[in-house]
Amino acid sequence: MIDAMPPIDVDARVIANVRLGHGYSVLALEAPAVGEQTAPGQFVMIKATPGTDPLLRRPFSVFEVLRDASGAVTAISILNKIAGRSTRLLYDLEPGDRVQCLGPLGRSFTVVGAPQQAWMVAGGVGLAPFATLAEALARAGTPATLFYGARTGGELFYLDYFERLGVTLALATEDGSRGARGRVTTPLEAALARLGGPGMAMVQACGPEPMLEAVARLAARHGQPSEVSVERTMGCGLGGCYSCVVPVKQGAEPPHFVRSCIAGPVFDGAGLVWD
Amino acid sequence: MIDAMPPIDVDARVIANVRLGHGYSVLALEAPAVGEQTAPGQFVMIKATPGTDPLLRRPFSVFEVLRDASGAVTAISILNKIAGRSTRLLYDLEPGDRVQCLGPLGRSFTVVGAPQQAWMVAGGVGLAPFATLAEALARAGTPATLFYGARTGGELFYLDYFERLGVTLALATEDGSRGARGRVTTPLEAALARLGGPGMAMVQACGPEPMLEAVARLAARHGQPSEVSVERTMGCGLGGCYSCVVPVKQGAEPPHFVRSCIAGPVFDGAGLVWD
Amino acid sequence: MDLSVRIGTLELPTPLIAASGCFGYGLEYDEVVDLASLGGVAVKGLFLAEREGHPPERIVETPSGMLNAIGLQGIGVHRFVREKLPALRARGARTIVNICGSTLDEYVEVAKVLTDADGVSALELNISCPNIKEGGIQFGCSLTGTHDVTSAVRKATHLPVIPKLTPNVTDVASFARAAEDAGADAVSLVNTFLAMAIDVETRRPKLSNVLGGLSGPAIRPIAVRMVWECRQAVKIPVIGMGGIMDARDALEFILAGATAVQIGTANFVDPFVWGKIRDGLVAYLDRHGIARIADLVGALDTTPRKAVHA
Amino acid sequence: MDLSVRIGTLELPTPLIAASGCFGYGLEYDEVVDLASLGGVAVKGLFLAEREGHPPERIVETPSGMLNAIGLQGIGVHRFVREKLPALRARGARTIVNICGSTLDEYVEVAKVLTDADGVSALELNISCPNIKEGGIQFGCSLTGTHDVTSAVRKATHLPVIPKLTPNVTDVASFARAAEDAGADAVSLVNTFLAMAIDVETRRPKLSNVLGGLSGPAIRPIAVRMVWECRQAVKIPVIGMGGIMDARDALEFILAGATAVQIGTANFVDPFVWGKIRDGLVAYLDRHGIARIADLVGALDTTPRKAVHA
Ligand SMILES: Cc1cc2nc3c(=O)[nH]c(=O)nc-3n(C[C@H](O)[C@H](O)[C@H](O)COP(=O)(O)OP(=O)(O)OC[C@H]3O[C@@H](n4cnc5c(N)ncnc54)[C@H](O)[C@@H]3O)c2cc1C
Ligand SMILES: Cc1cc2nc3c(=O)[nH]c(=O)nc-3n(C[C@H](O)[C@H](O)[C@H](O)COP(=O)(O)OP(=O)(O)OC[C@H]3O[C@@H](n4cnc5c(N)ncnc54)[C@H](O)[C@@H]3O)c2cc1C
Ligand SMILES: Cc1cc2nc3c(=O)[nH]c(=O)nc-3n(C[C@H](O)[C@H](O)[C@H](O)COP(=O)(O)O)c2cc1C
Ligand SMILES: Cc1cc2nc3c(=O)[nH]c(=O)nc-3n(C[C@H](O)[C@H](O)[C@H](O)COP(=O)(O)O)c2cc1C
Ligand code: FES
Ligand code: FES
Repeated sequence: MIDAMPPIDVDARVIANVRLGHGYSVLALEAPAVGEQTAPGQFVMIKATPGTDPLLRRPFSVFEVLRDASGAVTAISILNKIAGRSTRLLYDLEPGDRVQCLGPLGRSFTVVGAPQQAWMVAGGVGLAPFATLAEALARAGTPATLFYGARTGGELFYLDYFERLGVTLALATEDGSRGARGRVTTPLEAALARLGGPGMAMVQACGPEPMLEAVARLAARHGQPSEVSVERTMGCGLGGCYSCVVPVKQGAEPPHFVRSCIAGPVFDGAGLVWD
Repeated sequence: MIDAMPPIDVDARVIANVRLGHGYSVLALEAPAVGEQTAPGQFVMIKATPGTDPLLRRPFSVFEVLRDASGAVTAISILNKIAGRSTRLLYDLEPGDRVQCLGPLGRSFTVVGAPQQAWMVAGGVGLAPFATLAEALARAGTPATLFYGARTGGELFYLDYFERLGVTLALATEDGSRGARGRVTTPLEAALARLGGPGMAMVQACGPEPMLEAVARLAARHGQPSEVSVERTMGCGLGGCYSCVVPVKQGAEPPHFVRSCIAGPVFDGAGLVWD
Repeated sequence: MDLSVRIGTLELPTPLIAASGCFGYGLEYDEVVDLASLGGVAVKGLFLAEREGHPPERIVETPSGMLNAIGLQGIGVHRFVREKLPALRARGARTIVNICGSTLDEYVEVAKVLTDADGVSALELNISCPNIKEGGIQFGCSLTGTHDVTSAVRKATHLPVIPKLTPNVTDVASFARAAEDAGADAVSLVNTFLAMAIDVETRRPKLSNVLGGLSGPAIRPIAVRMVWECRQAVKIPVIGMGGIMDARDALEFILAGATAVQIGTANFVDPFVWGKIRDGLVAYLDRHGIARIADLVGALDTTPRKAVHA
Repeated sequence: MDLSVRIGTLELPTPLIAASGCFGYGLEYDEVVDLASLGGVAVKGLFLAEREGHPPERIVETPSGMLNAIGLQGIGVHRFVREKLPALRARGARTIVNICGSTLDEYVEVAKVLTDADGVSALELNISCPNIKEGGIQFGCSLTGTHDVTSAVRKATHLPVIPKLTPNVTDVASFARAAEDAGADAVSLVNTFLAMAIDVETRRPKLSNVLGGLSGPAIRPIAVRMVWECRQAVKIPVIGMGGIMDARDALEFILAGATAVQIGTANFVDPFVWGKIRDGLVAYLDRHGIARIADLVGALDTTPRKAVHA
């Protein structure tokens, strides 16, 4: 599904920047016009500082769309994890600072409806697109499960947020400190095996690419559709630079490089070619 | 006079940044080790932000050396005037921010003693080196006068500071809103004419180069020694790059380019060659 | 305030042109920019056939710049004419097609297809892509090669022909001269600087192609110098580019001798940069009481200042 | 952890050398750096006679870089030997003298004076200064010129001879080859990129010399590429430089093939950078379990990654 509205660029004031630990923070940006248009899984391109070093914006999923008591959109937030220079700069921002925020961009997740279930599969910071998806699913009354994996229990965030929305949680940690020990694909595979029949669950994943590949294969093997949100280095986010391509199947022909910023970041899991 | 101690580089916390208006601010930096060593007229090289844009440090006179009740040095301040990117970044700093501060650097003003008088001549932000010089003169019991010119009365700062030190003030503004109308050289010339004889006053100037030239010529014409602090673009502040040169007389030979960061910024006014 | 400039027979409403490879096929930006309001749109480099380009990583950021090794992924000239050109024409864009070739004949073939098509304003000859062996760089780094491609395409089309020069040469002005002698209507420069970046932790190149092209503000001072050299070497218009981020940067190129400028990397950083630069140019003309931006082309004053001393 | 490297007969305790023109005559930094702890000190370029250099403005900042047109102000080789060399020797500095000439004979003359002097570790031939007409660039931009200066100086001295190459050429590797053929013990690169900056408000160049040389992080990706190209072209050691700000940057050059590196602009930004980079190199060797930094020279792995798809 494509968002119809043109993206806008907001000189957004930082409203809050809550450090969650483990290099994660939730950065709230005063960009209501972006939030109003955002569909689950869409992203924004953010420039943390003016000047030319760092030069390029960085892509971030819209995490929350924040509303006031009246329900009017006041801001968006991103779930930021320190990976390098810009994410470090974002982590260090304080209320009152400003960033450039361009969006919403890209294709969003499908919001399926009952009786089909929505199974969200998140690895680490891949949780980001699912907060808004869970809200949309709740509004649609679609039964939803979140399979959520991290290195350790301390890196599992916003669990209450999803519980409040009636989302069933299936957790996994590599150190076994919370939920099943191992990868998130472990509980996912078990659940898929228990599932009645094909097409009963739409499996929607975001996280490291090896995880996306595993999830897509598992879903296919169990006859379930899947959507995966890929993370490729993005120079522009608008289709201008061809930096963000992923190989996509096209029938008999050899796979074809497709720009994930406009054809994605959300793709049909069955359509992607994995290494 | 050369400061004997090697310069040090301090990752200095911003203690305060008082905006004075007209693009001026007084930025207090927690760099006591620099302050303890600073002689009047010396400067520091400051990098306002990490990263490579802007790349180079910028030179600033040490304005105040700040002390606690016990008299121990706690910080230095600079009188910052917005001229471009780095001075803008410094103007926008808030307490808690950090800057790299290297110093003290360069040759300082001579602290003359009675019966000789010290005549300080400041144009605009050229006031900066005279706060510490006035203190040193007060300690030495040297009669001191500050000739201080600016575009308008609102740009004459820290007058009470100098009065408290017993400095006689002779002000000039181009719009006549405060003190004599016109350039600071107007009251200076009048005073030089009234002065008893040669050598009675050491004229010490800092400000735009045309002013420095005028002051040096006036002092010479009236048989008074002068010292001027020049402002040239500085890449390093330590004698490494040869960017900051000024032409200096050397007897019969043609004038010679001298590095103002180590041979200056304070020079004998009679020794410089003016355009 | 008159921002219009002429490139040969081509009349542009503003000197601001989208740089090839930094603006897709133009239509990607339909939502954020009025394509007709730009001086022109240089589309992604096209060969005769479709190309997949290099595998990721295709770009990496460097200090005040970026490296790219896209490898000229593209839909080929035939699909371009069928699928993109009509829409570009409909929007009133002045479309400059950046053409590539593995052989001299391919350049000519591509040029012919575009000449027969409707809605192409000019041909920019990409003889300077540093990222693929057969990307024409073998032409762009030799004077005869530059001359031969230019005159061959010149003979094949009535459209304005604009060879795009590589900065990876000792004397770029001689290449501008070779292009002019071969009948070019203008030259554009600079393409990217051949460069590389290494991930020291993995000890591998950051780009799958090992080498990439450096663009962005980092290269601007070199690009301005090269435009200035070309301005003095040829009579035909020079189109300047390399790290233009704002109106001040654009004016640097114009004063150095660029009749028009192209903007690439800046469009990634801010797709709304076009209006900002346009407004900045108008404000500058206003502030300096200049009626036509064309009067600023090459207006750099290099007469020595009063000597500091004898 | 062994940081030592060899440049021909020269044994350096670390690969970190102060770049010429960015460290005065070394003694300016006596207070902030232990000169003996550096791999070497390349002093400001010297002609036979004293030179006044260009009038200000001599430098201007650009995005992640700076332009300089100092014009090789200097005290001349005779005063250098009298006034600076003894103190450098006393401090145990490994002094690399960057020599300039307006003619081939002048290079030879300067080389002889330094060969007879006591305390010179090597001669770096500055055939690449972009800022003065007679600064040897006419040698540095021609293969025969590079060969001739190198072999002439080679014959005149037993000291290691290190031609310093300009990046303002089409094929820098061929210049490295010419230097090697002429008997150079090593090559160093890059010198600065010819560039310019314009003050658009006054419409004048920002530098009195109009043109200047670009240095700093902006040029690093191009410089790393050139070092990599030279590494593959010659057997003699390559000394790399261009925008090194930290240990990571230094390692990029070393992995690309630099046996030693020079640091210029970074020393302006932070005169205490030397200890920081040294510590960073040690930490890297430690982290990767490598005993000798020499083992990393040219260790870049360019074997293609697993293809993204067939
Ligand atoms: C559609 C999309 C949505 C994303 N959503 C989020 C999110 O919600 N929260 C979050 O923390 N991160 C998200 N990312 C990843 C985020 O964009 C990168 O972590 C960020 O760009 C790194 O920038 P940096 O300057 O901190 O790191 P850099 O200094 O640029 O690089 C440091 C490391 O990060 C890697 N990297 C650089 N750019 C990217 C990129 N675009 N994608 C992945 N890795 C990269 C580099 O290869 C390098 O290994 C998303 C990426 C995409 C493409
Ligand atoms: C010894 C010395 C002491 C100084 N003391 C002070 C002080 O106490 N307070 C203060 O506000 N300023 C002082 N200056 C001037 C200050 O260094 C410059 O204003 C500053 O470097 C401008 O940097 P920028 O990034 O803001 O401007 P840029 O963006 O670098 O340039 C903007 C304008 O400032 C000019 N400029 C750049 N560098 C210098 C320079 N080093 N000197 C003069 N003009 C320059 C440029 O030519 C340009 O016209 C001093 C300069 C020197 C040499
Ligand atoms: C991602 C990317 C792709 C590019 N593709 C092309 C291309 O296909 N053809 C071409 O002639 N130049 C191409 N260029 C070069 C630009 O058109 C331009 O010459 C260069 O980037 C310098 O301008 P800039 O600094 O404003 O980006 C490309 C540049 C980038 C960054
Ligand atoms: C101010 C300045 C002066 C320089 N003078 C010389 C010189 O005299 N001789 C020389 O060979 N290189 C000279 N260079 C070039 C440097 O030695 C070095 O090659 C270049 O700056 C790239 O390294 P960097 O990016 O680390 O500065 C100079 C560079 C600068 C910035
Ligand atoms: S990020 Fe530029 S095309 Fe996708
Ligand atoms: S500022 Fe570098 S020599 Fe004076």
